[in-house]
Parts: sequence; C-alpha cells; structure tokens
Amino acid sequence: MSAPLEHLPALAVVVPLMTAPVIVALRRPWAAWLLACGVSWASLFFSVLLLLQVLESGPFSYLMGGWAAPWGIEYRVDQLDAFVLAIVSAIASVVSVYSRKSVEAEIDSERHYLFYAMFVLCLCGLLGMAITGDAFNLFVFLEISSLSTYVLVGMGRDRRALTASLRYLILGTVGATFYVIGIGLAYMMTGTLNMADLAQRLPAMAHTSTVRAALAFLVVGIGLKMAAFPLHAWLPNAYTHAPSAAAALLAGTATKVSVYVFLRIVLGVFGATGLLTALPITQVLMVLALAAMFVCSAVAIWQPDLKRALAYSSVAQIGYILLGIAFLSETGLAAGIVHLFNHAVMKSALFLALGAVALRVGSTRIDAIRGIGRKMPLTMAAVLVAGLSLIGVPLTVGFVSKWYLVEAALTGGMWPVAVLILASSLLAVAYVWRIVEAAWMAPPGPELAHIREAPTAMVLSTWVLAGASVWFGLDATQTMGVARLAAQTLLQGVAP
Amino acid sequence: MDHTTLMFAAAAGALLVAMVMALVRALLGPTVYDRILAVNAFGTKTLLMIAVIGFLTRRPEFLDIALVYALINFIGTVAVTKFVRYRSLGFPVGDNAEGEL
Amino acid sequence: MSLILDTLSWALMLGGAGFVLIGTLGLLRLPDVFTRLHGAGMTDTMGAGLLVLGMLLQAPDWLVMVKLVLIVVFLAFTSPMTSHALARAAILDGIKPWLRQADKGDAP
Amino acid sequence: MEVPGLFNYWMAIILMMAGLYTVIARGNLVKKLVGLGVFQISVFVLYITMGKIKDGTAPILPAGPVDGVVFSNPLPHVLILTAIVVGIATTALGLALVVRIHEAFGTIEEDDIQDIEENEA
Amino acid sequence: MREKPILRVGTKFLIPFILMFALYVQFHGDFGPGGGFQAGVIFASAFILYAIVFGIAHARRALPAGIRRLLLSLGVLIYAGTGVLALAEGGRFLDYSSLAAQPVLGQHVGIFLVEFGVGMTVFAAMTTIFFVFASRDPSAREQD
Amino acid sequence: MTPSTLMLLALLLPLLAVGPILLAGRYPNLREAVSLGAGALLIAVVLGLRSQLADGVVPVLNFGEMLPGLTLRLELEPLGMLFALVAAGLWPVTILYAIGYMRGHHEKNQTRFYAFFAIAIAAAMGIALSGNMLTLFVFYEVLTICTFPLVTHAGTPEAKRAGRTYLGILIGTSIGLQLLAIIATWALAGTLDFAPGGILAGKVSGPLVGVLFALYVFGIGKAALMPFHRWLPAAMVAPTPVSALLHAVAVVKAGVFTVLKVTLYIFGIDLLAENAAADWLVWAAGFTIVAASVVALSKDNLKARLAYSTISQLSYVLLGAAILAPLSVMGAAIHIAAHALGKITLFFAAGAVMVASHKTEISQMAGIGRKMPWTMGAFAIGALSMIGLPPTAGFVSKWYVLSGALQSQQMVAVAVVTLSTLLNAAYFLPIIHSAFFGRAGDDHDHHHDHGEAPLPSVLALCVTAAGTIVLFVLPDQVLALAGALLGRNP
Amino acid sequence: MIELLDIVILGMMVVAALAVLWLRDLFAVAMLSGAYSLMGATLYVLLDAVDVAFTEAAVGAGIATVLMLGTLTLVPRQEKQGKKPSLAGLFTVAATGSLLIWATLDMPEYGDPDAPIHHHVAPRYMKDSTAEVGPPNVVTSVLASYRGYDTLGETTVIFTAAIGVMALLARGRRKP
Amino acid sequence: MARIVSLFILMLVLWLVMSGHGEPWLLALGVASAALVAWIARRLDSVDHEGHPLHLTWRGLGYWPWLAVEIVKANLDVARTILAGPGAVAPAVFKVKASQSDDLGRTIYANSITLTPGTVTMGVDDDGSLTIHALNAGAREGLETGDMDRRVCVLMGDR
Repeated sequence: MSAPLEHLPALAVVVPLMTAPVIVALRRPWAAWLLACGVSWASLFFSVLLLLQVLESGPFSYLMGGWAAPWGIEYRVDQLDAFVLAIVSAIASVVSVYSRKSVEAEIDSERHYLFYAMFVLCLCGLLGMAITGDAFNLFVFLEISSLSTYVLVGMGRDRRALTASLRYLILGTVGATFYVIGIGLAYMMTGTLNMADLAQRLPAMAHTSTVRAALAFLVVGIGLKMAAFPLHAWLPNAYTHAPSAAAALLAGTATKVSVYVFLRIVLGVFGATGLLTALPITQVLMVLALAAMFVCSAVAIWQPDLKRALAYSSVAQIGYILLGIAFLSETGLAAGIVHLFNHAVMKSALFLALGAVALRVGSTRIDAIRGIGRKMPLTMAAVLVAGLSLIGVPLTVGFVSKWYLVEAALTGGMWPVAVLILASSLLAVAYVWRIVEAAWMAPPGPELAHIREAPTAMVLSTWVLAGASVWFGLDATQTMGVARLAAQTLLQGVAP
Repeated sequence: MDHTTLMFAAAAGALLVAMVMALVRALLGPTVYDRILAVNAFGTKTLLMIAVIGFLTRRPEFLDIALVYALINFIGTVAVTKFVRYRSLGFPVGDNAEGEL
Repeated sequence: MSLILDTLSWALMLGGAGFVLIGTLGLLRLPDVFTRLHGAGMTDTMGAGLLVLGMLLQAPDWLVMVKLVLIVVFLAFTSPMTSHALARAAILDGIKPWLRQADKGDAP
Repeated sequence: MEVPGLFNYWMAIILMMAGLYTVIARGNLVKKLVGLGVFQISVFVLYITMGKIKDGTAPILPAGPVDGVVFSNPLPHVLILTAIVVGIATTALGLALVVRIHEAFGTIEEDDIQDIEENEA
Repeated sequence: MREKPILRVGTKFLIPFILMFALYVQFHGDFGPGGGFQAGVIFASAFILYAIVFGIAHARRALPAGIRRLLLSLGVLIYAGTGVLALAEGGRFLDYSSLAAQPVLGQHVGIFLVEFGVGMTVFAAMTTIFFVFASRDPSAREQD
Repeated sequence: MTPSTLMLLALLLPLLAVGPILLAGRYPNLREAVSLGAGALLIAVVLGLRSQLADGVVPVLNFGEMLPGLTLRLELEPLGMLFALVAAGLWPVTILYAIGYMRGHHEKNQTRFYAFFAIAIAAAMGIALSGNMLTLFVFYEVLTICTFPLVTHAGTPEAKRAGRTYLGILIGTSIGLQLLAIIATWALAGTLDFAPGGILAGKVSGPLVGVLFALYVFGIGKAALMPFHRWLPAAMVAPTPVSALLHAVAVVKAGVFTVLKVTLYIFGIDLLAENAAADWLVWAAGFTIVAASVVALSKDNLKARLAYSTISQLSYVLLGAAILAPLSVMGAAIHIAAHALGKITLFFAAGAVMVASHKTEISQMAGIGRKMPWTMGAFAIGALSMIGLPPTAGFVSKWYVLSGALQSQQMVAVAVVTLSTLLNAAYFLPIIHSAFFGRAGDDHDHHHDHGEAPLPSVLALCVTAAGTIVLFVLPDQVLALAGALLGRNP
Repeated sequence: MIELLDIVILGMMVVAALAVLWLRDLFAVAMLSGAYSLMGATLYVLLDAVDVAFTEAAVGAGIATVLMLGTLTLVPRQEKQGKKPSLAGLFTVAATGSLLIWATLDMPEYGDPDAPIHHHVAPRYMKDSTAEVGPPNVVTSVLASYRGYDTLGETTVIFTAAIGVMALLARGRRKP
Repeated sequence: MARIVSLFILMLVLWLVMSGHGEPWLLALGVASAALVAWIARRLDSVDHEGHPLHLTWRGLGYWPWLAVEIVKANLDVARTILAGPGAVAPAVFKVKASQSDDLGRTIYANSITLTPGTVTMGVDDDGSLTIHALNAGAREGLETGDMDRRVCVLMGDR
C-alpha cells in the first residue's frame, strides 16, 4: 500500500466535510456548485479506489488519531462498506451534476450555496456512517446526514415541505435517540463502543435482558431511519416535497445507508450473540418486509402525485432488502445488498427524471403529464427503463435483485415467500405502467404545447443512472460478486 | 462523616428543600412572571448547590459551573422582558437590508 | 485556629441556609409576583453571600476563594438587573401589584 | 442513605417515557420539540449514571498523588457532550421549521395543519 | 435607549466579564471542566445579551453576517485542518503526536487548535442561530 | 462466416434494421424496402444456419455472464431451428402484406409500427436460438414489452384497455409463475442450460415435478392455456399484420415453443413420465381445445373467432407435449409450423377483407368470396389446415399427435382431437360456404363496390396458403427437424 | 448525602417533565424546560460528570431558553385545547418503558465499581492519558484526542445546524 | 483610551486570578484574550463611562461596605416579615426622586435599591424619579429618608 493511499478512508469523508465550510465561506452559487460537484466526484474516486483495494487485499482498518482500536475511533473498511461508499458517492456525483439547473429553478439564488453546502454535508454524513467502525461515531455522522437532510427537505418550494421536514426531524430524532439508547445498553454490558470489539464481547452477555433490549432498541431506531414498514410515516411526504435534486439524492442514498447500518449493527455486531435466531427477529422482519412490499406498493398505485408514488415504492423496495436480510443466508443477504445498489440506481434515475419533468411542467401529478412522452422523449424513456427495472424485467438491475431474492427464498425452503415476492412485483407493474401509459399513450394536451426536452445536463445524468440500471442488469457479475463477498464477510460473524 | 462534610451536607439539604419549594412555585404559577421568577430563583439555588456539592465532594474547582450560572442565568430573564414588551427579541429589528444570507 | 474557622463557617453556612430557606418560603408564601421578588432577592444576596462566605473559610486555595468571590460579585450585579427587568415586564404586561386594602390610597 | 441499585435508571426511564409521550401525543409542534428535548436529556441521565462509580470523583486528575482515588468513567461523559450538542442543534433546526410552518400555515397545531394539507391535496 | 438605563449599564458592564470568562473556559479546558464548546456558547451568549438589550440591528452591525459566516467556516476548517496537518506530517488523521517533536507537545498543540476551532464554530453558530431568529419579523407571514 | 457469427447475425439483423427504418421514416417506400431487405437477409442467414445444423455443427455463442454463474447464451438445436425458420420465413411475407394493409387502412405511426415489428422479430429469433432458460426468459420478456406498442397501436381507450390486459397477463404469468419456476430450477439443478434429456432429471422427483411443470406451463402465458388466454382475444385490437404475425406466429408460437423446450430440455420426457407430472396437462389442454372451440363458434367477429381458434390450436401443441410420446412430441413440433402457416393465412385473409370491404363480422360476409376469390380461396386452404384435412399441413401434425396418443393409450387425447376436429369444421366451413355460395345480404351500407385487397396483401396471403400445401406435400424438412429433436437422425 | 440529592433531584425532574407534558402555556413550558436543564446540570455534577454539567449549564442558561423564547415571539403562546390522551402514545410508551425496565434487571447496579464499563477501555484513559496526551482533565483528553474524530463530527453538526437555520429562516438582501 | 487600557488590565487580572497557572504559554494566551475582549468591548461601544466606570473606583471602596451593611439590615427585616406570615406584608408602590445627574448614577441607585431586599425598582422615569415596590412600610421609610440617594450622589461625585 503506497503512502497516500493509506489515508483514503479518512480522506473520503474529510474532503467533503472540509468542502462544506469552504462553500459557505465562498458563497458564490456557481463556485458552490462547482465545489459540490468536484467533491462528489472526488469521493467517488476515493470510494472506487477503496473498493478495489478491499477486493484486492481484504478488509483493513484505519485508526483515527493513531489510537489503537477500542480506545480511539477506528475506520474499518470491508467489502460492504466499500460497496455502500461507492453507491452513495456514485449517486451523489450524478445528482450533483444534475442539480445545477434544477436548483436554479427551485431555490432562490441567495440560498444556492446553502443548498450545496447541505448537499455536501449530507454526503459527508452518509459516507461517514458507511465507513466507521465505531458505534457512537456512527451516531454522530448519522446526525450530520440527518440534519442536512431535514434542511434539504425543508427547502422545497411547497409549504408542505416544511411539515414533511419537521415530521422527519421528530421521527428521525426519536430513531436516533433509540439508537443511542441501544448503543448505551450494549456499552453498559461490554464497556466498548468499537463494533468489532462489541461483536467479540457481546456473546458472553447475550443471555442478559439488557443486551436483548439493546438489540430491540437498535432495530427499532434504525428501522425508523430506514423507513422500515410500519415506521415509514415520514418518508412519502419528505420525498414528495423535497427539491428534486435533494429527493433524488435521498431516494438513492439515505435509506440505503440506514439499511447498511442495520446490517452492520444487527448482523455484524449482534450476529455472534445468536439472538437473531433466539428471538423472533428474522420472522418479524420477514412479515414486516412482506407487508411493506404489498401495502406500500398498493398505496403507490393510487397516488396522484408521481413523486409520492415513487416514495411509497421506495418503502416497498426497502421491504425487499429487509426480506433478503431476513433470510439470513448468503444468497439472501447478497440479494439484499445488491438490491441496495440496484434500487439506488433505478430510484434515483426515476427521481431525476421526475425532477426534469417538474422543471419543465411545474408539476409531477399524473394528470399534468399526460402525453409528456412526445415532448420530453429522452427523459420519459429513462422513466420507462428505470420503471421496467423497478418491475424487475430481465436485462435490468431489478431483475437481478429479484432473481436472487427468489433463489434465497427457494433455497431457504420458503416457497410461499418466493411466490409473494413475485406477486408483489405485479403491483409494481401497476404503478409503473400507470406512469408509462400517461406519459406515452396519450396525446399531449394544449397546456404542454411549449414544453421542451429537459436541459442536456439533466437528461445526461438521468440517463447515466438509467443506463447503469441496464448495464448492471446485463452484467451483474461485478455487483453481485461484491455483494456476495460482503455477505460472506458479514455472515462469518453470525452465529448459526 | 466529619463535621465539615456534615456542614456542607446540611447546606445542601437546605438548598434542596429550597429548590423543591421554588419548583412548586414554578408549577403553581399563577402568572408567567411567577414562573420566571421561580425558575430564576431556582437557578440561583442550583448555582449555590453546585458550589456546595463541589465542597462536599472535595472538588471545589468545579466552581466554574457555578460561575457560568452567575454570569449568564439572567440572560433568559432579560430576554423575557424584551419578549413581553415587544413580542420580539430583536427589537428594533432595524434596517434589514444587508440580510443574513 | 481550625476550630474557630470551622465554627465560624458552620455559623455562616447555617445562616446562609436559613436565609435561603426563608427567602424561598417568601417566594412560596407571599401574595403576588412583586412581593415574591423580595423573597427571591434575599436568596441572591444574604443567602448566597453567607453560604459563599462559609465556603470561603473552607477553601483549600486562593483560586477557589477568588472564584467564590467572583460568584458573589456577579450575583450582586445580575440579581438586581433580573429583579428589575422582571418587575418592569410584569408592570408593563398590566399586572397590578397586590396591595393591602387599607394602603390602596398610596398607590400611584 | 442507600440508593436502591437501579433507582436512577428507573427514574431516567420514567423521564424518557414522559418525553416520548409528549412527542407522540401532543399536537403542538413546540411542545413536541420540548418533549424531544426531555427525552434526550433523560437518555443523557441514563448514560451519565452508567459512568458513576460509588465514592468516585470527577475524572479530572488532581495535581497531587492519585493513589486510592476512584475516578468515575470519563467515556460516557464524552459521549454525552457530543449528544448534547447534537440535541441543541436538532432543537434549533426544529424550532426554525416550526417558525416557518407557522408563517406558512398560520398554526402550529398538528391536526389543524393536517386539515389544511388534506384540503389542499 | 433612554428607556432603560439599568439594563443598558448592567449589560455594558457585564459583557467584558462574560467574554473574558468564556476565553478562560476556552483555554483552561485542559485543567478543569470546560472547553471549546462551552466557551463558544458563553462567548455567544454575551453577544446574545447585547442583541437583546440594544436591539438586533446594533448587534448585527457589531458582528456582521459575513464575519459570522467566516468564523463558522473557519472553525470547522481549523479542526479538520489540524487533522490534515497531522496527516501531512506523517501521522494518521488527527494524530496530533506528529505535530511536534515530542508526542505530548504535539498532543498539546493539537488539542489547543481543535478546541479553538470548536469554540469558533460554536460561537458563530450560536450567534447566527439567535440572530436569524431575532431578525425575523414577528408579524411576517410567508412572503418568500 | 462461422456458425456463431451467423447466429449473432440472425439476432442482430432485425435490430440493425431498426435504425434505418427510423431514419427512413419520412420515405415510406424506402422504409419498407429496408424492412423487406432485412427480412430477406434474415431468411438467408437462417437457411445458412439450417445447413450448418444439417452438417452436424452445433453453434454456440456465449455473451458472457449476466449473473455470476449464469451466462446469456445462444445455442442452436432442431426445435429452435424450426421456430426460427417459421418466424424468419414469415416476416418478409408479413411485411409484404402489411405494406398493402397499412397503406390501405391509412394507419398512423407506421414508422413506429415497422420499428417495433423488427424488434419483435429480433426477440423471436432470440427465443428460438437461446441456449438456456435465462436467455430464453430474457427474450420472452423483451418480446412481451416490444409488442405492447404494436397492440395498442391505435391509441384508443379500447386499445389501451386491451394493452393492459395483454401486458398484465403476460408479465403477470411470466414474472409471477415462470420466473419462480426458473429460479427454482436454478436452485435445484444449479444450471439452466438446455440439455437433451433435461437438467432436472435426478435432481428432483415426486409431486414437486408436477408443481414445477405447472408453474412453467401456466407461467408461459404466451401459450394461452386457459385460464390465462384472455390476452389473446384482447390483442386483436392490433392492426391485422400484428395479429397475423405475432398472434399467429411469433408471440404465441414463442409460448408453445418454450413449453416444448421446457418439456424436452429442462424436465426431459422421461422425468415427466416417471412422475406422471404431465397428466394434468392432457386434461387442461384438452379442456382448452374444446372450450376455446366452443367459444369460437359463438363469435361473429372474424378476428375474434380466429383468436379463439388460435387458443384452441395452441393447446394441440401442449397436448402433444403432454402425451409424452415421441410421435406426439414430433407432431407438436410440426404443428408449430403448420399452424403458423395456416393461421397467418387466415388472418391475412381476414385483414384483406377488412381493408377491401370494411367488414369485420362473419354474418356480413356472405358472398364475399365471389368478390375476393383469391383471398377467400386462401382462407379456405387455411381453414382446411386448421381442421386438419389433407392436402394441408394441419393434417400432418394432427396425424402425428393422434398416433402418439393412440400409441400411449391416451384415450382422452384421442377423444379431444376428434371432437375438436368436428368443432373446427363447424366454425370454419360455414364461413367458406357462405362466402362462396351465400347470398349477399342487405348491402345498403356498402354501396361502393369493392374488389380484391391491395396487391401486396393478396400476394402475401397466396404465398402462405401455398406454403400450407407445400408443407403437406414436402414435409421432409420439418419432419427431419422434428425427428432430430428426439434424437433421430434428420 | 449525594444519594439523597440524587433521589430528590431526579424526583423533581420527573415532576418538571410531567408538568411540561401537562401545561398548555408554552411560555411556562419553556421556563420549566429551563428548570429541567438546571436540575440536569446539578445531577450531572452529582454523578461526577462536571464537563457535561458545564455544557448543560452553558446551553440551558445561555441558549436553549433564549431560543425557545425567540420561537415563541413568532408563534402562538398557547397550546390548543382538547387533546385527548393518545392511546397509541400510551401503548408505545408502555411498551418502550417496560422493555427498558426489563433491560435494567440485568444491569450492573448504580455505582457498581465492577461494572464492565469500568474495566474495559476506560481504565486506559485514566491510567495513561496524562502520559500519552497530557491534560489532567481526562474528559478533555478523550474528547479532543482519543475520540477527537467524534468531536470533529460534533462541530460539523453544529455547523450544519447553523447553516440549516440560515437556509430555512434567514432573509436575504432586501431588493432595493 | 485610558478606559481601554484599564479594561485590558482588569481583564488580565481576572485571567490571572482565575487561571492560577503561570506558564508563559497561558500567560500569553491571557494577554491575547484580554486584548481581544478589550477590542470587542470597544466594538460593542461598551467601554464608556457607563460600561467601565473607571472614575468611580476609589469612591466605590467606601460605598460598597455601606451598601453591604444596608443589605444585611434589610435582609433581616424581610426575613422577619416573611416569617411573620402574610399578615405582616403591606406592599406599596411609590416614587422616589433620583437626584443623580446621569444614567449611570441613576442605575447605581436603582440597583442598590433593588439589591436591598424589601424594595425593588420597577421603573426609571424620564423625569429622573424611580418607581419602587416595597414589601412593607419599614422598607419604604428607610428609602424615603434619602440616605441612599445622597450616598450614591457622593459616589458619583455629584455632590
């Protein structure tokens, strides 16, 4: 390992962290945008380097401040971390390019620099969460990302953005506090906050009610942050009313990183305690995941606002990921992890496309976009592609996830679950096809007469993601390979 | 317990009783000024309590905390008066031409 | 020497505690916010003063002494400001001071 | 005078629940945020209680010899310092949002806002 | 201004003490309780007091938004910059030991710098938050 | 050219044609010339492949891994060859027909029509040539989606409704049932590559085989086994060339082709026979044959009647597969070709009548044979093939199916075939009779006199009608391929 | 004595928390939450967490109350009447509470010197921090050096909050 | 200028007595801090005769002890009143003349009044008189003698 590369883990997080104050100090909108773009791409670069490094030489750790692990804060990078880092920074990079026009249209120019600072901070928080190996440090970065997310949501044009943001703030804070309680209880019984150390020391305490309650609090707390089914109340409004660029970033990354936290804490730290199987956690998780898949997909069908429909779809898709985790098998986990990536790509593409529609049409309601396919063919074609992926049509990433989920269900001997997984995709057909029909199958109304195709940068970034959802659907060996490795690494620590 | 400890303990006990009484006043009201006054008095007692605890635990260097209260506990009360008079903490808001952004 | 100091600080502490208690009792018993201000003022001045004096005698080094003195000084400056601000706010808000029936005539 | 072994924890739990209930059940947004603050502070109490050692003293090393002196655990303190900052940051942001909501909707009662939003949708 | 000499005089008198006490807390965090965060809050509360008593317009003239923004950013940059400096000197991120010849001296320098950064940011953040709230016109309804 | 390059070419040629078709959108003649040219080239390529296969070469083409351990893969085998021949051979004919039809009918968005048509053919070629179940499934779904714009071509609310039914059933069954079966196969067998004798043999037994088989058969919605047949009549709102090629050839044949592939290469006849896993299918297919025929009898709309006839005829293939006798499987394979030629002729004729006389209902068509002798003559030939009478191809396939059924003592199948022949006769012969010998009814709403349909259309339907007879007279090629399917030398 | 103080202060905190829940005058709520913070600070001193107490003191006395008042200048002071007790809320609270109570049953008792947290990680801070880092205040050593990265995050959080409040609430330059 | 220097020195002294550390590093910090505070205080316009009453230093030495004694007396008085129960309370609101020549003087007078329990200054009127709330007659009488008014005037150098 050469010298500069050694510091990659720190740089990946600290570079965005240091960019935010620079943006605030400079204040010029274009400089802010340029910096936000630059830093997103830089962290993408760092993340990809990290991923390559991990794939090549296995997990490694970076000691902040040079203090040895349980005393200082450790950055521990394994395949899962690096994969999530790459997902987050990739989505952020694309969205940052996209954001310029959309932010110009949705936010007054004096606040641009604040938007980009928030954008960068959100990225920083998410990256920090994904890479850290310390349970409390995770909380700190969770809050950085959460606070910036609240602001990003609250900057939406509609006044409902404010209530959405506040609701998110309250539920998010309750979730984070639950997380802190859980970590506190675990800390109480072990005396350490380092995840690896915790994982080692928890099994001896697994019989205590304290550790069991800690697990329960962590599950509920993280569940709130990742909008797991009955705890998703904040998500639909937040995604609907946030500025388009923010919605795309959040849809692609925020809940994903929370899912990562779930994996890291519940499987990584508590895996060895055997509590996952001793308590009915996986069963409950499975039921809730299935409920999410059906209820929220069904709700999505009836939404008049497309952003909202997609937001509900996101909750449903989180259900898929959780289902994969609930199988607690290598294939299931790998399916869940690969769906992290896949869903990030396709859902961000959809939100980007809808952002372009919002820019040109001024609304994302289904009755406002009839016939828009003729007017914005490229954008709506991206919607079609990403929508097909959401359904799980072959040659798209959605298919890959579904494939492995079903395989995991079948190898786990759960035929009915497999059937349900596939049945729920039919609901996706319904809500996706509604959009496709409205966009393509109707002649454009007179009010759309002057609508043009979205600006090139927006179309391009949308298509980068839409294209990615095909590319990685055509060849899922890379993503699936990493996901499988990550799943194996995770499962090593999980007691049978 | 030697007698100096006992002495501080006695003082702490008295302060504790006083704190409870102040809290009762804060709860009873009836006007909002009674509450403010009670909370302010509560602050003074807290300050003293912290100082006494410092002596009680033989770590009197914690007086810094008491000092903080002595210096800034009244800011809240001052803010209240401003609040009541003008329904605003910033009055006069003045020319806002420069902006905060 | 130590005995004298200790006795003295005992007395001071008890006195301070007494004034604090009485002042707070006033806070509880007196009829309206203006009269209660006087009770609270007792705690800030006499109560705090005597308690601090008592502690001063027990202080292990001069650093602690200085800080104790500073506490009293700052209290002496902030306490009247607080009381005044509060009384003023209450008056401006239209709260009528409680007056004994017979003394009503004196009210401005 | 002995504190029953778990008394502090139980009180902290009662505090937490009072805060949590305020967050869930009260419709006033400012009240909710205050409740959130109460909830968080009680979690801090939980942490700080953990760090206490009986007959211990604050983890500030005195100049003299330290043999035989028991110091309480500094780590929970450090964690809670961070958490307090996070708490005040969240509160500030929440209050800013409440102010904007009041300006936009003319009310800060959750059910009124809900009515307005439903009429809009 | 004529209206309340008591608050005015008292405030003018107390502000230097509050400021000085804040700085004392800032630089004595090593020895007793306190540190950058507490100092920043206390330092900010002096300005908040000033704003409450003399009106927000005065306070904003004394502490313009530009300066606050700069301090806000600078604090974070100082903190993170210390970490990067350590990195440049051959240590890990935030490894202060590499900042000076002897590790303990390096730690000392490092802690001083980061606490300074924290104080600066917290001060600027607290004043900014308060000023923004106080600058809001209570009679305003949504216009922007 | 190497065999695998040829295979790739077969897949890519229609796709490559899409670009020029779109570019030439403003010049209809050029556009259709491109389509025709691509069709002709495709036939050449497929024939080239046929000769390779005849030489004993088995071309294989790996596209690389899609999922770890699962490649996208093309591999040529006799059944696929047969399907490819049918699809490729009928494409240019259909385009020829469409030139007349679309222009005569003044359809809109013709460029889009030709473009998606080409993609659909590419998908059909992909299905024909796919070397494993995953690849097949991929092309199967592509076919579904790219035919959707063709079905809803008219853009009317009715067309949209039909489109929803079409998509809903096809995507629903394929994702809900077929994909499940495929993944289960993958989980059980560890591979999805088609292999003679099946890949599940030895991996699974008992009732699970039946369940899996049912998942496949019902999951392949394109085979239109009842109750998943509704999409087919619904899709009749499409322009007739679409109905003709796609819903007589490419799409529905892709369905039954897939069932045959699954039967032969995933399960293997032996496995199914051992576990009695296909017995239910005899009943289900038999029911579909009879029920669809009865429904067809009640339909007055010609295209609807043809659609139900298609449903019924498709189940012959399923029946042939379900009997599990080598002869009947051969019959099933032949029926793919035979029915394709016959049914496309019928659809062409129905479309021609529509273009020329604007008549869609059978009851209006009395005496039309006298005005359009070529068209209705071809229609008669197609109908005979449906009934299974010589000298048409339908006879050959039915013969094999029936002999297979007799051989394996499947009396139900025998009864069904016999009954359906009668029913087929009952709903086709009256049309022919009234067309040629019936008296034209009140013609007040058609005061203009009409003659034959546009020349290209007539030409096309004559070609297919001729093909039906040729296949009866010279069945060697088809028999050879069908025989190869069962390991007999071609 | 410390224990008695502890009990009474916790008791007062519960009273204050319930009063916050009960009272409808937001002004009174703000004042009470100020008192709550004061009690918290005292409790922290009792539990040897002086740095935490210091922070709570500075925040509670200097910022939180003022901020709350700043908000109340801009929103109505009274909570609306007639909110029925929330069954869902009660259920959630009861469930969470009983889970926590259950969790306490296996905890090390208050002040127990044998609790795991006093024997892992923390001892090194007490033992070696003077030699390794320097400051006699171990909390500062841990805060700024051992876990300095947390504190960087904390600073970023406050930075985020400040510019977040600006983004949401600040007015721009007045257009001439 | 003199006020700034004196404020600087005062701050430095404050630092020294609070700090108790004599290391050069901390001393340097102390100097820097004191300078910073002096500069900020100047920027906030609080280093004037009101905010930093340098000129009162010497005379103040005489005033404070007297005030302390007054406070003790007043405290005892109020304590008696409170212990005697509500019956002993006879509040009154009245005005007293503040004869000081400037705001600083009036402020000192007003604060002295407030600081002695039993009397609270409720307002400073434009005409230079103070509105006082007294707990009972004794407190009122004590104030109306004008003793305190006089002493503050002396402190201010007005008389």
